[in-house]
Amino acid sequence: MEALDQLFIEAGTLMLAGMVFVFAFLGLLVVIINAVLTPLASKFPDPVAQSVTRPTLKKPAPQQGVSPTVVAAISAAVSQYRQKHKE
Amino acid sequence: MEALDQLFIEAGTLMLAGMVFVFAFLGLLVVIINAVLTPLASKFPDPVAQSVTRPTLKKPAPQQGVSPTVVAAISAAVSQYRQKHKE
Amino acid sequence: MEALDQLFIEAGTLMLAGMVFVFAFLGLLVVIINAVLTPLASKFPDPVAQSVTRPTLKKPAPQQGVSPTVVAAISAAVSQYRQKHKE
Amino acid sequence: MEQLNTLWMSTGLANFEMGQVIMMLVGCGLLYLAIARNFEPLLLVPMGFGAILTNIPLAGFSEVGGLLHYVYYAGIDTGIFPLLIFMGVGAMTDFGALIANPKMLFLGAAAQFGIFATLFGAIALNAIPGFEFSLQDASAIAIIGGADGPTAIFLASKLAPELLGAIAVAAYSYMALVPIIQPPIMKLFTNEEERKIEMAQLRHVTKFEKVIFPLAVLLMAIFFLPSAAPLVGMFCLGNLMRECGVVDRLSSTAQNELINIVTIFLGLGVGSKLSAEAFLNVETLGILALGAVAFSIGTTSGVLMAKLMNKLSKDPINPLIGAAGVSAVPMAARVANKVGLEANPHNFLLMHAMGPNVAGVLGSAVAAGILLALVGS
Amino acid sequence: MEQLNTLWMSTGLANFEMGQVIMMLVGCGLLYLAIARNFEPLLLVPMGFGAILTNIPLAGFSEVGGLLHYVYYAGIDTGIFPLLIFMGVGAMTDFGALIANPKMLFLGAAAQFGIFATLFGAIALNAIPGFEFSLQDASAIAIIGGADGPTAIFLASKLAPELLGAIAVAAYSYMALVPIIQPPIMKLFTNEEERKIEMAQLRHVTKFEKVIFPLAVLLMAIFFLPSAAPLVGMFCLGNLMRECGVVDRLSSTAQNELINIVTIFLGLGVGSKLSAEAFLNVETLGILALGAVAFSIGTTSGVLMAKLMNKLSKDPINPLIGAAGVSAVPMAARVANKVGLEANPHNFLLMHAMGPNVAGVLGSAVAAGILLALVGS
Amino acid sequence: MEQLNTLWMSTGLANFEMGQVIMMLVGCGLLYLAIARNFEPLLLVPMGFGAILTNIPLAGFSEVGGLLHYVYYAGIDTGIFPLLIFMGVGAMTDFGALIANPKMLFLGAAAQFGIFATLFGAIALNAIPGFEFSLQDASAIAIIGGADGPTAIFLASKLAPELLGAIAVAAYSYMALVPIIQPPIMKLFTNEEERKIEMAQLRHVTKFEKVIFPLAVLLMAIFFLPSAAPLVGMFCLGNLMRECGVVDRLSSTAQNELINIVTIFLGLGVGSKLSAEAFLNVETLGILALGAVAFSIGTTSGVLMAKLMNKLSKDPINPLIGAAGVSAVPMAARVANKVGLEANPHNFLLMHAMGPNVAGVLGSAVAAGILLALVGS
Ligand code: NA
Ligand code: NA
Ligand code: NA
Repeated sequence: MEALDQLFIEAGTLMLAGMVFVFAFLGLLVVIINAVLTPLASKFPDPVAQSVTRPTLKKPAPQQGVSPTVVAAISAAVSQYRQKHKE
Repeated sequence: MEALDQLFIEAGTLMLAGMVFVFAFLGLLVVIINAVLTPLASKFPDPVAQSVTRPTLKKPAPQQGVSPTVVAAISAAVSQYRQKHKE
Repeated sequence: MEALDQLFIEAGTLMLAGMVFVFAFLGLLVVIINAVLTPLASKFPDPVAQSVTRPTLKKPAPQQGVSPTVVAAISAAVSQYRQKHKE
Repeated sequence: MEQLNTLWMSTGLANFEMGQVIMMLVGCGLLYLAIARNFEPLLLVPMGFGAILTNIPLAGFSEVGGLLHYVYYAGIDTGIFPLLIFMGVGAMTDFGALIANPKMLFLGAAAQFGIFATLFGAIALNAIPGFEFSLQDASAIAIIGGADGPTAIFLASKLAPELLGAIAVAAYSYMALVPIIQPPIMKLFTNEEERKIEMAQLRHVTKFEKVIFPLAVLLMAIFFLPSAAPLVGMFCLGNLMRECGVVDRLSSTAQNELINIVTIFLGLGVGSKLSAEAFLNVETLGILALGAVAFSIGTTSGVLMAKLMNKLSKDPINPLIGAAGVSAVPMAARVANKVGLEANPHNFLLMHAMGPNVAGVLGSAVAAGILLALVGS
Repeated sequence: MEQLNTLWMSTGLANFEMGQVIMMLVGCGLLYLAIARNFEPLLLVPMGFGAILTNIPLAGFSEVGGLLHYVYYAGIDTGIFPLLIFMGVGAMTDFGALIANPKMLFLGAAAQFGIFATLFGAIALNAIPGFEFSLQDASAIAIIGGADGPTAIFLASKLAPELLGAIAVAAYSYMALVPIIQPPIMKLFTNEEERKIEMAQLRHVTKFEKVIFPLAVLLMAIFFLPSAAPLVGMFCLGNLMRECGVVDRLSSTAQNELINIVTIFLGLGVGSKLSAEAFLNVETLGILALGAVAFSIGTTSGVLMAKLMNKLSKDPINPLIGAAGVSAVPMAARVANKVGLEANPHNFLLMHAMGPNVAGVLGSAVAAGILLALVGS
Repeated sequence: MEQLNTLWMSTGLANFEMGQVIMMLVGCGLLYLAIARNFEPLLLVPMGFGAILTNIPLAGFSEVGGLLHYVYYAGIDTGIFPLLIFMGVGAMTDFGALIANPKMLFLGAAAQFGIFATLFGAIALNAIPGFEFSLQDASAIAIIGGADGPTAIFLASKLAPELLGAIAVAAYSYMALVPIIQPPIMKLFTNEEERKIEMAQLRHVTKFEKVIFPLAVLLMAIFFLPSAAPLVGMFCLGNLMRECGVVDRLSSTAQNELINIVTIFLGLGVGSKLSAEAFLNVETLGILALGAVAFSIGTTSGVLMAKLMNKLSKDPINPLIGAAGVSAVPMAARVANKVGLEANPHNFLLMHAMGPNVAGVLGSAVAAGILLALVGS
């Protein structure tokens, strides 16, 4: 076994080196994200999701002439139906 | 190889010891369930499931004014809808 | 290492033997399907699926007296309902 | 020309031995039973297929470097696959019916007489020339009477690996035959009045009881029968995962994907032991005969025990549910229910029969532990 | 100071070799193709990633004790992973279109000429200084023409493990390039009239036929080509589980969770063979060139065979479906359908092309078996 | 009589040692915490159960040939299980919040001071007679402060396998105790005003950024810390599979079935290290004490760093989210959110705390890599 003093010195060095390295590593990652990743990202935007907007346009249309009571009734029926047909 | 007689005796002992042990083991389990588990269980009842009762109270309400024909129509529509939108 | 000539001859033989064998194998499979499998199949027809026809008979019935607008409304309500109750 | 000869010598036709042909037909027979007759298909399909693969000349499936060789030595020789199956079965088992009516454990105990009587019978067969079963062999054969596939495979892999193929075939075949084997015996030992007996409804069992139960069973195995601890332990782990309510994703995986994967490999690995030398001999016939005897005796002793308990108990007990004590979950319980309905169309015994049914699983694991403790080297 | 030096010497920067950097770029290239170009991503994502991991200095992924070392030796060197993939592919394959029109098997046979011609080509490359392919190497390279990933990996792991990385890269890259490689060849060898040919609708295939078919294929492999039995056997097991209808949970696991798990590991393990010494040499260039040749010849011979059959058969056969005989399921069948639609907007060839497509899988498994039988040590 | 004696000698009762009884109670305690107190149940249920199984006398679960022996040596000693868990966790992790606000990485870095301070503390404990921690031991203990279960198990299996059981118990217990340990510390080092700080909404992060991010992290690990490459690599593979959008079926399997299967075995395998000799000693007490210290210091340094950054940054930063830098995903982020809501009912910090939270995972993997590089043999 090593003497305790020696171990203490090694542990202290390890603590110092370790924290410096962790900060350096993650700090460099911050730099990379800010300096490389984010600027690049503006050149590769997400594709516009067109399929998502269509159904929201479609759905309200047939709903116009329906009174709220009917919709409430329907919701209840649906609940009932799902309850029954649940396996 | 052992002589057949010797084997017979061993097999008989095994049969006897085995059945005694099986009955003792499972019998003791009966005792434990009756004497320990079940009495203890009354001190740890199942939590009352309140969330289950609420929806059943809620659902009937909006259903009041709806005629059975409408509900039948809705059920049919739901069936139809699910058929179509099934992937 | 073998001489290149020798390798060429072996590769050529392999090519020939391989293609003959592949054709023989798959050709024999054609014969087996035509001469054994398909004739046998007529003796083991698929069981008639009766359960599939029943629901289609049942569903149209209650739909008779319902106007298309109501069905449209219902479809919308169902969409809405599913949207809300999706987890 | 030489090339052609090499090609011919590398065909199966040029290398077949009669035993391999017969064993392939046995494999096809297992596939037929599984697919056309619905005999325990989850195990018999991969097992029958494994039997065919292992007997292909030159393919070397079960030789060093072959797929089935790896499967067998990694999963079955080590006992890992049966134990994982047991964990999955534990995760599928609901002990509610048994906890509500713990007396049913006696039915699960009584049905194990099928095992021990068959052990004696296997030794008795040694009187016939050609049979030379050791106590280990006899124990591994006898466990067929436990009507529990993974237990039988686990014990056979420990006590008599050379008989594993025949024992597994017998165990799964008779488990599939439960609806044919049991009813006549059940009717022979009961009268119409007994079969009509209706039983009191089972009480509600709390979550607390269901969580503690597997731990209590494990504790007893620890105290009294450590040799059964692998089987009982993995079974109880599965059951605890099921009931504790906080690891549902593990429980679901144990009863679905994991058990499915292991079942495929277990079937293939067991099938790889169906070689001609190991299967085509008089001992296999003896094993098949003893297996039928074991199931019959187990059914009989379960029914007789139930009749006795019906006499002694204040609550009526329908003797039919005693037959479910052999385990074969849930087939034996369904058979009890069906025979009960024939006698009394308003008598639904299914839930009552689940008690002895799962008790039989524990009973045969205990019996396996005893055999391991007393005859395992 | 010494600590700092230790830290520096433990960085990758201080230990990089040029070859490792290049191979990591190759890995990134595979990831790019997979993610941005959708080239067979299920295998190329883990494979490209494995290529990066295995070339990290000091990390020791592929040395004794490293993760990829275990993955490679447990799963690929033993052949287990490709065989499990094959079982899963079998469980995903519907032979209905082939059983309805068994003549399509000849197209699957003809397309294997890509394999055997490439074998000859690989030996011919030996005339160029720097190439020294043995018959084993040539066979492993030629199987790229089978357009079947797991078959290529299986054969390469048996005949030429040191070429495995390059062969897998070539096989999967060209499989992804099928929509680019095939159409010009298909148009070159057919005229407008031929591409417009419409084919008769396929008859209904019964469950009985679908259950017996994998068993018949296995039987033929047993009789005539036991060396193909591992590949054909596991494929037929998967297909039997799919069609028999009694083990749906096993079939589902084989086509989903099990094949997914194995695919991740197979990709990583194959990637671990992409080391600089094994990949950065003139042989890899030869393999890539030969792979392109193999696909082209396979496509050509499939189309020509279909033209011949169209002449001889009473039912019209669109020569385009011959190209699907190389397998690359279901990409090649889709390509045939697409090229057909260009010529005739009412001509849906997809179902007709599935016949030669799945026949091509059988064909290349048979070809692999022949190569194993004749040049495998 | 002899038979009876054999039977008695084969019971657990006749063979119990005190240490085994105590360790079984420890196992039961873990099960209690998992089931009744919901302490990290996914790992503690199999781990507690494994602790019970491994201490059963005569059952031999952890001896050569026993189930847990195979599980430990195949999965934990090799490092495979923790790495697969890490891949699954990677597939579950969304780095969006971190990419939107990369400064949060400094919080994840600061919280690792819990690890390195504890390392020093473990060596300091050697001043007390009875403790003799080597640097390896101290490092394995210190990683508890990383609040990351698989990282702790991976490092302990490499540096101090004999302490693995105690380290895993401490790591998972304190992770479960995060909602109890952290709030008082968070409140001690912040004032009401600071806790009320609201943060600016995070910007949208594109798919491109999410795909490149894991590759960038891997690249840095390759360059600067290859010893962290196994952990970081498998984590990034999982994350890449999640984000790339072309291998959803692999990603789904990695985060569900595969991680579930591995979790069951990892728990059992870690539990098998909870033997009396390894656990019942003064070192375990030291480990438990050091673990609590590690979590507290990590929380403190995270909060203080956040306070400092709040001073320096133009955008306000709520110091509470610094506590999430210890990882313990997603518990620590939820705790930050909860404490924030107490001070300001309109302050939803959850998304903001996810940044330091996932940064903490990277931070502790980096710390583990440093320890492996500097004290690993
Ligand atoms: Na039983
Ligand atoms: Na092919
Ligand atoms: Na951490």
